[in-house]
Amino acid sequence: MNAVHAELVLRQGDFRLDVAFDIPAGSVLAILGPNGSGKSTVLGCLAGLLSPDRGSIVVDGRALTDVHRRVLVPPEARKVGLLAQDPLLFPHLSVLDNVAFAPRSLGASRAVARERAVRWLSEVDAEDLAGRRPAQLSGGQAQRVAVARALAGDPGLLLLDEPLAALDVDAAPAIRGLLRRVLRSPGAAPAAVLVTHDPLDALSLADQVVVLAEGRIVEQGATRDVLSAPRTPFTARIAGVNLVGGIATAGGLRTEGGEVISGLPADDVVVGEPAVAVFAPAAVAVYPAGAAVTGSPRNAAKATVATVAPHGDLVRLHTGGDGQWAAGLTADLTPAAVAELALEPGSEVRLVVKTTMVRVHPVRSAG
Amino acid sequence: MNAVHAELVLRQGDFRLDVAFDIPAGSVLAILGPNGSGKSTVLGCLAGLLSPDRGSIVVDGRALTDVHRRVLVPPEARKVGLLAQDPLLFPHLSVLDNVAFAPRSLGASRAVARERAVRWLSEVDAEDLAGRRPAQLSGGQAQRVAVARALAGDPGLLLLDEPLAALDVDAAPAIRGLLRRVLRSPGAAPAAVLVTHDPLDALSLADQVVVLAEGRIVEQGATRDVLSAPRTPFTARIAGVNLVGGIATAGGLRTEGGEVISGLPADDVVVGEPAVAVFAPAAVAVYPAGAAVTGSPRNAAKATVATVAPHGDLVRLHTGGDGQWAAGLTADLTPAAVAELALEPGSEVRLVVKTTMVRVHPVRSAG
Amino acid sequence: GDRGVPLNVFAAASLAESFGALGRRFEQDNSDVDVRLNLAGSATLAQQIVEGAPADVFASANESTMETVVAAGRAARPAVFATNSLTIVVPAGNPRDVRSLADLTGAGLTVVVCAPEVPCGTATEQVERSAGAELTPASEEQDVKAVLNKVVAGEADAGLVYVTDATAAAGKVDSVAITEAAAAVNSYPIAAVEGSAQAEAARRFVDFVLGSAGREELGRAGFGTP
Amino acid sequence: MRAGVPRVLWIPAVLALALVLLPVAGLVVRTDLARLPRLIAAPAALRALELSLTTAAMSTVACVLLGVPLAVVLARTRVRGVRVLRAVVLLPLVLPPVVGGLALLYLLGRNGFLGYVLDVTAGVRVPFTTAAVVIAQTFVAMPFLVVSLEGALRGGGDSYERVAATLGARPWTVFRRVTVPLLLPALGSGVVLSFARALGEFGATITFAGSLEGVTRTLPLEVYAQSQADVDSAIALSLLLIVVAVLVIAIARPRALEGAYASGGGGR
Amino acid sequence: MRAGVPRVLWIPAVLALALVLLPVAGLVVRTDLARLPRLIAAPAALRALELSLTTAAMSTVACVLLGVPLAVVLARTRVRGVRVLRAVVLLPLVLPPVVGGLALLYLLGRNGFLGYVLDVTAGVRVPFTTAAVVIAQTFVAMPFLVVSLEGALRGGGDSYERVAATLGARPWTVFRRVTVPLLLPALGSGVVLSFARALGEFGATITFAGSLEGVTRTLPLEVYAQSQADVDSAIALSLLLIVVAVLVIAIARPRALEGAYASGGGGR
Ligand SMILES: Nc1ncnc2c1ncn2[C@@H]1O[C@H](COP(=O)(O)OP(=O)(O)OP(=O)(O)O)[C@@H](O)[C@H]1O
Ligand SMILES: Nc1ncnc2c1ncn2[C@@H]1O[C@H](COP(=O)(O)OP(=O)(O)OP(=O)(O)O)[C@@H](O)[C@H]1O
Ligand SMILES: [Mg+2]
Ligand SMILES: [Mg+2]
Repeated sequence: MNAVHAELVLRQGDFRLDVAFDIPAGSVLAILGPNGSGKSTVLGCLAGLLSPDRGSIVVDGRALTDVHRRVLVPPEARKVGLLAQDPLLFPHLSVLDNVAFAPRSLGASRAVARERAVRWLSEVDAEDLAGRRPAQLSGGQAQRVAVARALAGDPGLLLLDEPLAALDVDAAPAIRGLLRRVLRSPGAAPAAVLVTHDPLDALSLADQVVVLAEGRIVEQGATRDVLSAPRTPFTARIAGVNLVGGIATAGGLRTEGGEVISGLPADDVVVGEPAVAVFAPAAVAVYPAGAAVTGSPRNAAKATVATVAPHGDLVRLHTGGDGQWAAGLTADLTPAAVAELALEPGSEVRLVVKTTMVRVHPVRSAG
Repeated sequence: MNAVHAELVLRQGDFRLDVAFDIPAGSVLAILGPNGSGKSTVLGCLAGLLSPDRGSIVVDGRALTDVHRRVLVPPEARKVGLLAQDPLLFPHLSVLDNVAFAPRSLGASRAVARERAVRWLSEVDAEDLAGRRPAQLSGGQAQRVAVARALAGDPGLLLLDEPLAALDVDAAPAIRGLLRRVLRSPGAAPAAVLVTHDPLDALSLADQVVVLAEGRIVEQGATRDVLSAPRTPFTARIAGVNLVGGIATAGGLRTEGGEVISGLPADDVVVGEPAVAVFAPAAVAVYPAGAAVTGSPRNAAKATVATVAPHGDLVRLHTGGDGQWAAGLTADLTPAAVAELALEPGSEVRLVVKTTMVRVHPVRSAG
Repeated sequence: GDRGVPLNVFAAASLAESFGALGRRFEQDNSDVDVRLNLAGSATLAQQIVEGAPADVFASANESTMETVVAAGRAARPAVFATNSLTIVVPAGNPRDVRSLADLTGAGLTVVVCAPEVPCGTATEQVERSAGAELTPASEEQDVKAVLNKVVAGEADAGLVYVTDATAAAGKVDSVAITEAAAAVNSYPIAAVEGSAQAEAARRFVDFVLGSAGREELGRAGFGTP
Repeated sequence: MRAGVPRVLWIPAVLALALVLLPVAGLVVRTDLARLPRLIAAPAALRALELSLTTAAMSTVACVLLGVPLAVVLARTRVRGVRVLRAVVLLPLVLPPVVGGLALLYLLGRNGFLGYVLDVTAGVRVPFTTAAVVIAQTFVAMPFLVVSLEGALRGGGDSYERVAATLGARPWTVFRRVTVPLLLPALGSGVVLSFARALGEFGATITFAGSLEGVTRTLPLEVYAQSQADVDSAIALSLLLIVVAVLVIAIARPRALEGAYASGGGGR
Repeated sequence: MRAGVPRVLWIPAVLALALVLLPVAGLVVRTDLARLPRLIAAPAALRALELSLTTAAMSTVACVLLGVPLAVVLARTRVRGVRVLRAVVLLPLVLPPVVGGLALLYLLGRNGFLGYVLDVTAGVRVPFTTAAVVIAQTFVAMPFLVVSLEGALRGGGDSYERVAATLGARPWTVFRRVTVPLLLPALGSGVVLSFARALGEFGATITFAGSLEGVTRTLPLEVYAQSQADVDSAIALSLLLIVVAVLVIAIARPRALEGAYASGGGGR
């Protein structure tokens, strides 16, 4: 059963949104797309802040919006949590009371709500800001508090609009990890929609991806499929990475075929759980099939060149399938290298990837 | 002569800012630092929106702020342009009039101001939004308009607080390029201060870097020096890249020593101008000194291992100086690779870097 | 008429109707004059004249306010042109069967009178004293019209107002004559204002009010003659 | 740091202040200050003052309790006809107070539609009571509160209210915890306006409630009565009214109603 | 979509509306509607109406020209003593209008401090002219505008004004292009309040300007004069006043003063 089914048609001035998607129960949908493609508008519809001109939104079998049948459940009755693009913290409440707002609204006592607020604040590493007014926060601090506020309501459907914007290099992975924990907490995980410009967020948080352009869905599917084989130029620009699935090991990942890829595990990788190795086509070096691997790179595998095609100023190589992990990968090379190695479809090659260029991310079992 | 000299002490609640820095004439200073470290506060002081408790700000020999002498030039008389963290577009004005606001305020006629506004809007690729109200923009569209508005005033000192936040993968490089053009336009370039969390912004836009932590400067210097040899963990986390300077060529860069590094030139590289090749330590593969280079990677050079030290779960290698470009570089390897190659200080090695992992950026002649 | 020199007549508000008619008649006889009434409470008018208002004629609803104007040197030799006395008004049909002042002292009757500070209140006190009746009013109103309105609205069972007010409201209220009313006859003095730019026309108007035309109009409104 | 105020604005601002201050100053100058203490300390004056303060306070409370909801309904609902209702609220603003008093009398008086019902069913008669004073003052003062709040509500927009709804707050919670707190500065102004209007109320009160010392004779009524006999004492009483009102407003006006909240985080 | 209005709020809101509407309805019911057209069409009534509308419009303009700057100065400067000035502005609110009129008479009358100077130097005598009506109305109505604007100014904060300053706008430009436009919804309310107050002004006008037909006798004064003879015709005239005021306010109130701007970009 799908947790969320949405069909939305909405005009805003010249802009027309026309999308339909499903989110399977307990899974996370990432929405990617250029500025102004309608990502926030979709979240607005889901949250009940915008009323579509046509269409419906069904969550867990309950129609929240149904234009035809004149159903429009108000936002507060939707059990959604919206982290909007603008933090919009209540200026008159302390940080603590901002975060306690949702629990309070849902009926928790003052003490319980504050306790939960403190917990969420410490989750986003902002417990020392509890007594401040929003006007006394920096941009990144406000964003972290907004994340805590959206999570504190324990929503059944969590809507996150660029949750990691404005965060520094330490806070961003920490919050990403927090979101992962929340979105994958066994049993209690809410369905979620995540708007992001960062493919890494999509990879590490979402099962499904929808790519919007000018209000329409141009690409849709499992995160790994969409990101590893982008079919639109936009998706290719934000993604276009090599993904190899398997089971996490201490220093990397074991593929279904039993091969080992060594890579750097992300913080939240659990050994023995499903994981995916991610590396850029640019990081794949190509050697003649017979060359000895004598250097530092840990990962090397035989493959056959399937296609060779120009890709901007570079040449993009796809490898064919022969069972090894190096099958179905993409490598970006300079034309000079291609010429020198005389690469053409059918060439036998050896692909080499440095361990340090490979990130291993956990994936959802569903994915 | 320095364009800007600033010494600032300011308390805000528990937070205490205490910084001093100079910006040489016509150059760009990047401010890096974790959330809440005081970056926006510094910009606020420079813009005249905040009044420090102690200290002074001198721009082009003119004291804008001098607490001791009770000087506090109001914001409008400072010839600064501030792009704040929150776009804060005027809600009652159209996008066009928002951008035309600064020229109008500085005395341009309505027609001239609008004409300039249209030009700036097209620079940020938002000319089709000209007739909209800010409430009808998406987050990224609003950010682009805010950039145009800040630039349209032709300020003598440009203050940019995370100018590329909320932008999509196409818009971000485009705006980065625009800022480069503005900040380096010969003769007319304003001095600028750029707050960012992205080392690439700092590299491509700034000559100098200041790293703040808890209101204090913890690192300061030329961008390349600071980013390539970070002395604090925070800087190391956001930067820690290899940088090799030289003169841009068609497919890369020629070092002072006449060696050629092949890499992917950024959009705004001009052949024959100073440039820098940037690549991550993780992208550097290490081979025994005698190994033949038979594969796709274009860049290979001899070097001597100077130091070998653990770096998180990896091992970080520094190479010693023997005149080649491979001297003074950093490479991150797995412990397994280090063991297999028996690397230790003094080992002769061959460093290999794929062209596609090397980005070539223009640098300021001053840098 | 709109033509002619303006003659500013400052008249107590209770004279609104009579003086309106008198002014029109005067204009018919004197086409060179445009009578302009300034209607307000006597005290306000006196205050305005003392402060240098461009008044030509002052007609007051009581003698004490005229005295303040005379004392300030802005009027001389006032003459009484009308009198007024109190009467009881009750809602039409006299449902509580009020016959005399003494009937108003009974319990359960809502009576309103004027406050002692205003002329009709002073008169009320005098009448009470001479009748030996002590009223316990529900309200001491600031002017006689307020008293009348309360009775018209049926809010009060009885009120003490001037005969002229009762006359004006005839049909909506019944009046019950007070035998002791003679104890407090209120006199309305009129005078030309000193320093008036229209001294001659002002004198003519004063004479007109004091004359037969005045007596006729004022009598119609229920005023007594001096 | 605050945004600067254009210098030129000081010219009309000072003119405006002068328009307000000079007449009052003139009044003070003309007052026989030697007699002042005796006039002010008169028992009638003090009782009138006390009555004025209590009734004005009560009607201000009534204005807030009734007016805030009305303002929110007018500003936040998009039912057709709200525009008409908005105009209706203005009626008491324009009605000459005496006529307003008559209207109340016609409604709540013994023969009035509602007054008759009240009298017959509950034996309650409203006119000539202190309650009537409060009603008259509320009738006259409430529109000031409603109109000023409505302007603020529409000016402020409802983005925070929408955020609160997405956090699960039901409309009542949103109202209590978001709408009202954010409205406080405007509410402060509205309370001042309606308190001042109630305190100065004259025409409707005298017409509807009458004027009986200690029961319905508020200070403005006392002032008017005095002005008929003795202008100086009327002026003295007015000065008393002014001083008390300004003190009450300047002191009692809660600090909370003063400050504004800077706009959300990060936008420095 | 707008934020929902709590249902419970409808109860006090409807009560508030009833408090406003029922008395007026009662008034209408009691009016002798057959006589109405003749009463209203009387030349005196029409002249009074015309005078009322012109003077109220003029004094509203004066209120805006003087009051907006004063409100901005009060809300945006942090000179010591501003708190005192804020209280001073309230004076005319509290002053019984009759006493306010006296105060103006004492200032601008022939014997008054300023009136004497004006008379001697320029030969200008203010009282009992139409100008005096406008002055009296402005004196009484301006505080309503100032207080309501000040609340809105402080509630709104000054972040946009600061942004404007960083874009090189001098204070006057900021005022004209940012402060005032953002203030429009509150200004709309303030204008309505002061227009209504000016239109209904009685006490200060009759005292300071007198009640001369065609010159200073505005509709409320005409109502008073009529009420001396015939309460019914006074009520009819009041209804005329109400209808005209509501029409003027509902129709003339510019649309621009109605709408609010949603908060800045991106925050949907
Ligand atoms: N009220 C409106 N009137 C007209 N157009 C509007 C309105 N509101 C939004 N739009 C347009 O709708 C489109 C979708 O906006 P939306 O905010 O959903 O974009 P987004 O995908 O979230 O972009 P971003 O990445 O910049 O946040 C944009 O092109 C925007 O300009
Ligand atoms: N009014 C205030 N009162 C107390 N503390 C304040 C106030 N304003 C800002 N601060 C604190 O000052 C510090 C610096 O804030 P600033 O906005 O300069 O940070 P920043 O470096 O810009 O951070 P970010 O990357 O999150 O934007 C923060 O710790 C913030 O909490
Ligand atoms: Mg968006
Ligand atoms: Mg900041």
